[in-house]
Amino acid sequence: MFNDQGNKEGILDLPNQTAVEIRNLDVYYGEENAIEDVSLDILRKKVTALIGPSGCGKSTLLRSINRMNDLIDGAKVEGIVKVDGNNVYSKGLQVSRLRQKVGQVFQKPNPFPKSVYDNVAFGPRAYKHHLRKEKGGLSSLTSFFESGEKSPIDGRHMDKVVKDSLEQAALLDEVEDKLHKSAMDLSGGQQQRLCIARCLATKPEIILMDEPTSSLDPISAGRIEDLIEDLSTDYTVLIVTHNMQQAARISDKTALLWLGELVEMSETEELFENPEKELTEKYITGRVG
Amino acid sequence: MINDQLKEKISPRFLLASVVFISFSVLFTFFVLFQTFNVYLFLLVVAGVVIGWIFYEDSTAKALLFAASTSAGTILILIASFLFIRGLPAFQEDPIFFIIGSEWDVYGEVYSLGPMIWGSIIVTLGATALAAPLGVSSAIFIGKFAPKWLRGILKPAIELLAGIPSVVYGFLGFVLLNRAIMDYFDISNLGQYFAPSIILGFMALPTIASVAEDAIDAVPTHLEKGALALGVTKWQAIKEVTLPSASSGITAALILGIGRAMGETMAVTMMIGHKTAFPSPLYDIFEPGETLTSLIASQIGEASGQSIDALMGAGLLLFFVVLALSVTSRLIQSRLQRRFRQG
Amino acid sequence: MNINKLAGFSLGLLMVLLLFSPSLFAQNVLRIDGSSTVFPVIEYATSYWKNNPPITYSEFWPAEEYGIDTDKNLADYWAGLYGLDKFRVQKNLSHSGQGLRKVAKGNVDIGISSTAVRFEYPGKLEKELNKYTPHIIGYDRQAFSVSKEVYEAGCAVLTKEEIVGIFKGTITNWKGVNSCNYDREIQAVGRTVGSGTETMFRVNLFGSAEVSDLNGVDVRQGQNQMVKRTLVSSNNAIGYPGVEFITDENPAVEVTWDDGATYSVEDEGWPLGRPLYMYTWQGTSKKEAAFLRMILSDFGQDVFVEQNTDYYTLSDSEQAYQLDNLPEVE
Amino acid sequence: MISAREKAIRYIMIVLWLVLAVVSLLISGWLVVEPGAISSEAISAFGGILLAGVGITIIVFNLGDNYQPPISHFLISILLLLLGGVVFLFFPDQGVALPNLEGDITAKLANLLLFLLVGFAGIWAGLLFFRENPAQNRELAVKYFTWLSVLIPLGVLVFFVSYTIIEGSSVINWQFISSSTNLMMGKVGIFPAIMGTFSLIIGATVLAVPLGVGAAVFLTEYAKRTWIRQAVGVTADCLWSTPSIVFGLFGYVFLVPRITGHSTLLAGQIILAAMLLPLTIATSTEALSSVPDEFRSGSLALGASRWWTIRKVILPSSVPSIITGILLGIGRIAGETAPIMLIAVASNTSAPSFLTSSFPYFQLGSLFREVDALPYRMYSIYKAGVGGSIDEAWGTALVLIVLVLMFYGLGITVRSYYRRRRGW
Repeated sequence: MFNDQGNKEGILDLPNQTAVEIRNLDVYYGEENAIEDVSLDILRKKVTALIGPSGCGKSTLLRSINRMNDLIDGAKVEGIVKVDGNNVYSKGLQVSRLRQKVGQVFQKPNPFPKSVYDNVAFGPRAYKHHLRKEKGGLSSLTSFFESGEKSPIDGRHMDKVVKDSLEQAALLDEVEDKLHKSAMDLSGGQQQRLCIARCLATKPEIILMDEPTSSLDPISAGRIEDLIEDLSTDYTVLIVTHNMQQAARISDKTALLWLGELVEMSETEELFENPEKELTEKYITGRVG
Repeated sequence: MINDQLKEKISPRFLLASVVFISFSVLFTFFVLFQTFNVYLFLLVVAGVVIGWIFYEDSTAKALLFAASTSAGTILILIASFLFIRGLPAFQEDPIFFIIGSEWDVYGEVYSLGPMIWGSIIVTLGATALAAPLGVSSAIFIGKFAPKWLRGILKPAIELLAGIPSVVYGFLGFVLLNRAIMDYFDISNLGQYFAPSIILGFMALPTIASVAEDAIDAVPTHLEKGALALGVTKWQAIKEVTLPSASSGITAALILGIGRAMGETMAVTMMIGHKTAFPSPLYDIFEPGETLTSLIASQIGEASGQSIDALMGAGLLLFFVVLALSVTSRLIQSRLQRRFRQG
Repeated sequence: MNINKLAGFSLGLLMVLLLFSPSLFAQNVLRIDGSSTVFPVIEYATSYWKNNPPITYSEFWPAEEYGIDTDKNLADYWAGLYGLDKFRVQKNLSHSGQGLRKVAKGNVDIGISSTAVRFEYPGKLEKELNKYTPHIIGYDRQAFSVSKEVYEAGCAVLTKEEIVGIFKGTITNWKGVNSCNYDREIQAVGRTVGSGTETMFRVNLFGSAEVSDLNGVDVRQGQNQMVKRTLVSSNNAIGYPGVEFITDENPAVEVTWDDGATYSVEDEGWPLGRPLYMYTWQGTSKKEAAFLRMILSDFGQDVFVEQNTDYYTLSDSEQAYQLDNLPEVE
Repeated sequence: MISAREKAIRYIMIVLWLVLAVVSLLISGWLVVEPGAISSEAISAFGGILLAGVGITIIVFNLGDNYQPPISHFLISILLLLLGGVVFLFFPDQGVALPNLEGDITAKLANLLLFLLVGFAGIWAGLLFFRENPAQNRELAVKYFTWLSVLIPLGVLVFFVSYTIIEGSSVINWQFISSSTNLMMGKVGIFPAIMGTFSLIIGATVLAVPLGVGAAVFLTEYAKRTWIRQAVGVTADCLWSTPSIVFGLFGYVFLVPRITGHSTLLAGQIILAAMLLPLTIATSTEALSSVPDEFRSGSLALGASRWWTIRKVILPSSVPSIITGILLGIGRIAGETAPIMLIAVASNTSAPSFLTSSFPYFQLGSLFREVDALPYRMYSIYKAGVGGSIDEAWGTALVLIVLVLMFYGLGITVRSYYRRRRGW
């Protein structure tokens, strides 16, 4: 349903294989240069891992794709980030559309203090509301009556969206009987999968994951890793991790960042087995970092 | 093609500015002029907001929220300017006499605030002498010594002390305290400075205690833990580390408490003797007297013409003194916060 | 449509309805404001007015007893005398000065005052003062009242000179009063300067309100009740509350006046009497007259002035004069 | 180190001393209520025991195994005991430490100072002793001293409230609360005052809460520059500390002439709203900034706009704290007298009513009339004896205190309930 609408708007569907195109990206926090002249391509429906030591700018790079850097005081971005061929930093681009297409999963699970159902339905509802506001006029007047938590437009469609998303996030079985209980009562791993489901509900093209397993126990982390592999058939996934084994396990391509600069990016196996650069080898063998 | 769709239709900054402008003009006309057509102006603004809400919900919401955030400032400016306009005439003729002269004679139309200012000072000092040591040491107990469960009881209980209406304090004070003090100290009048300053002390205490407790709480515990790790007792750690770090916050609490005591009205009005003359000797706290607040409260009903001007002058003075106190306190507090954020 | 929207919508509807609300400003009110001394009379009168007892409740509305031939309820009858329906009476307690100021501004219909307007505004021109239309509804007497301990110590008769001395500060101990055998400093209780009572007190005792050397006054209280409470709570106080506020706890003393005679407050010739005024502005409207006529009638004088409060009624001739001053009944 | 036996003795002394202090507080409280209930000799004797108790406690505290007190400290404690003894033995007829120096004000002042001096000297001497002691003793002393200083205001609170309850409960009955005063029938009731207070509160809340919460939302969610926050914080602080009588004066010269010229409910609501506003801003700002940033970024990353985030995530999760702040603020303004005295109230008016029996079934006329209010009613009984005797003033005070405590209790309950329940 959303896909249809999204397609009509013409945001999606570009023929080439590159989902995100980053060219000459510089990010500054005040005086500090956090990302220095990074250029890379992220391929459609592949899992790309970003590795590197703490503070090397992995998360910053991630945030500059869905413009979450805008929220940080003093952050300044230079260069080009193209999602589906559109520069996300072009003037007049509506950020909420961008973020709806580029979902993000955070380091710490952050479900809202609402029910499981409302958590998952949050994105679609917001999207619908914004869409109507954009159209303006009478339709936005009617949306006045429809934007509530239990609006009639939700109906069966919303139930389906919620269930599909939970299913995709491999959570439905566990929460089916407590859809309307508070999401804060779930376990940490469940919460993180709920966040993934919440993100899937907006039908994103690209999912950004910022160390999604670092605050979880090994078993929960393993389930999330499985889930990421499943997702890569439908979505483009960019995952930041400090865990090299994890990167080796789940990613198709891996990039190493070092002090804000891109050291090397290639197929995962290649990067881990015969890295081109000396620094990469030192890093993956644990001699630096 | 895509960008066309994504463009915002109107500059939110423009919308913001216009809504703020309109609401200010409405506020101004509504209150300063108050004429019938303002109702229509008001309706116009309401209509504007409704339309804005339908088409540009985010920008409209932001503009309305901004307008709301100016409300406190607007009210403060209104109060200050109106007190200034109405209170200034009292100061114009002979400001020095008005402030330090000793006569308040309504029939002779001679007005000076000297005795009342002195009375306010005496009562406030008395209240502070009671509230400051008790307040600060309660703050130390609640912040540092009390176990968690007790703290959960004591904090609201101290808050409750601030919640008892001042008219009830005044009534209790008048019934219980005035006569008792008259008897104990064997003095010849019922409404001396002493009784209200005791009651005011208890009224200012919660302010001092809670702000001082916040200041003590704001000191990072690692400072104290560092001291404890060196083998000193808890009290030594508090005395050597916590209290010096919190000292400016505690000062702020005291200033705030002084402001509270100075501005308190009903309890003083009900307990004091309303004699508009200096006590003799000046430090005699057992003479009947008058403070700035009780002067206004007890005489505004009778006042007309020139005496209203004089009372407005008293209000102006009171307002700016308390304002200065609270700004000072705020400055001290924010300096404290900055220090801990940096350190 | 969810409950929030419903609430918002009905609130909007409510606001629209409010704009067309017919009873936004109820005009049919008689407003009275002013002196706490006169207030008790007004309070009883409005209470009766508001209750509007029917003729069958002869305990409260004894029309027959006063030779009134009617079958209407109390308020209906008095309002009906001027062809009006019963209206609401809104009374507020403040001070004489405020009542007089408000009646001149038109904020209230009747300003009640315990002092004559010419004493309140000594500087004003006769022409201005004449716009105030006075109605005297009864008399109060300012008693000199002392704390119980003082009275019991024998201080029951004071001379005028002693009283002047006490309030001027030349006598500071009860020992200085002739009839007293009480060693205690005097606490002289005054009233707030500018109040009607204070003005009348000064006029009665010194001949003019502008006396600047009343240094003996220790405490000034705003209203009669506070004066009374100070007298009761102290053991050394003297004050001048209205006669309404004399109790066993704060008994009144007798006073030897200029003529050498000793008066008690009950006596006919008590020197500190004062009329209770109700001022209307530039003549008297029908609405005002209806209410005033009720108070000035035999019924009103008996019930509101004599029985329920301790004030003194008008003499017959004064009553007739005051009634004549009101507009004719229809 | 000290032996267990010594430790036990110390605890006993502490308990003894505390009991003495509490008993003395109770007695002085009793004396305030009923002067002359206890003979002054008894008081002197008791005072002597009290001071001796302090002295003995101090000495016992210092009998540590390895403790050799300097001679000066012994001298001070003996001096203290002597001073106490002199005061109580030689001036037995004037109660605690207050010799009657006949009328002279300076002497009375000196008396008071002497009284304070004895007290402070005792405390000081005690602390001086402790300084030479094992540090634990000092800590214990400080702990009990500060504990006592919390108990004093709490004692005052309990005493005031219970005194009001005792005095007021004899007046309170259903008729007193549910009807208005009717002098003709000889009935007294405070129903109009209760309704008036409620109308004032409700009006003030309706006006202040949207403004206050809106301002807080703007400050925490939109205002990027800290100077805006600082500026609004300072103005709110100033508004909060503005004396209530100044609010009254302002209303008197500004609002009253602009509304009807006489006191009106509306003017009172507006002024009380101005007093409630800074409290609402402060507590709401605190509540909103305690919402974790993860909620904000989580919502924004899903493509929700700022406003949608505020409406659907931030406000719902901070509502309990905001409500708590508002309730506490209402408790504060419900008892205010000075601001409404000049602009909103009249004694013994009828209750405001907004409903009518005919279309459109409500009316706003009451907004433009005077109301009665509980605190003002108390004040007018005290001041002019209007509306009843002193007993009724106690009854009114009781209702007022119960009302205020109700708001406080509600606020505190909501706070502790949600603090336990919320998941972050």
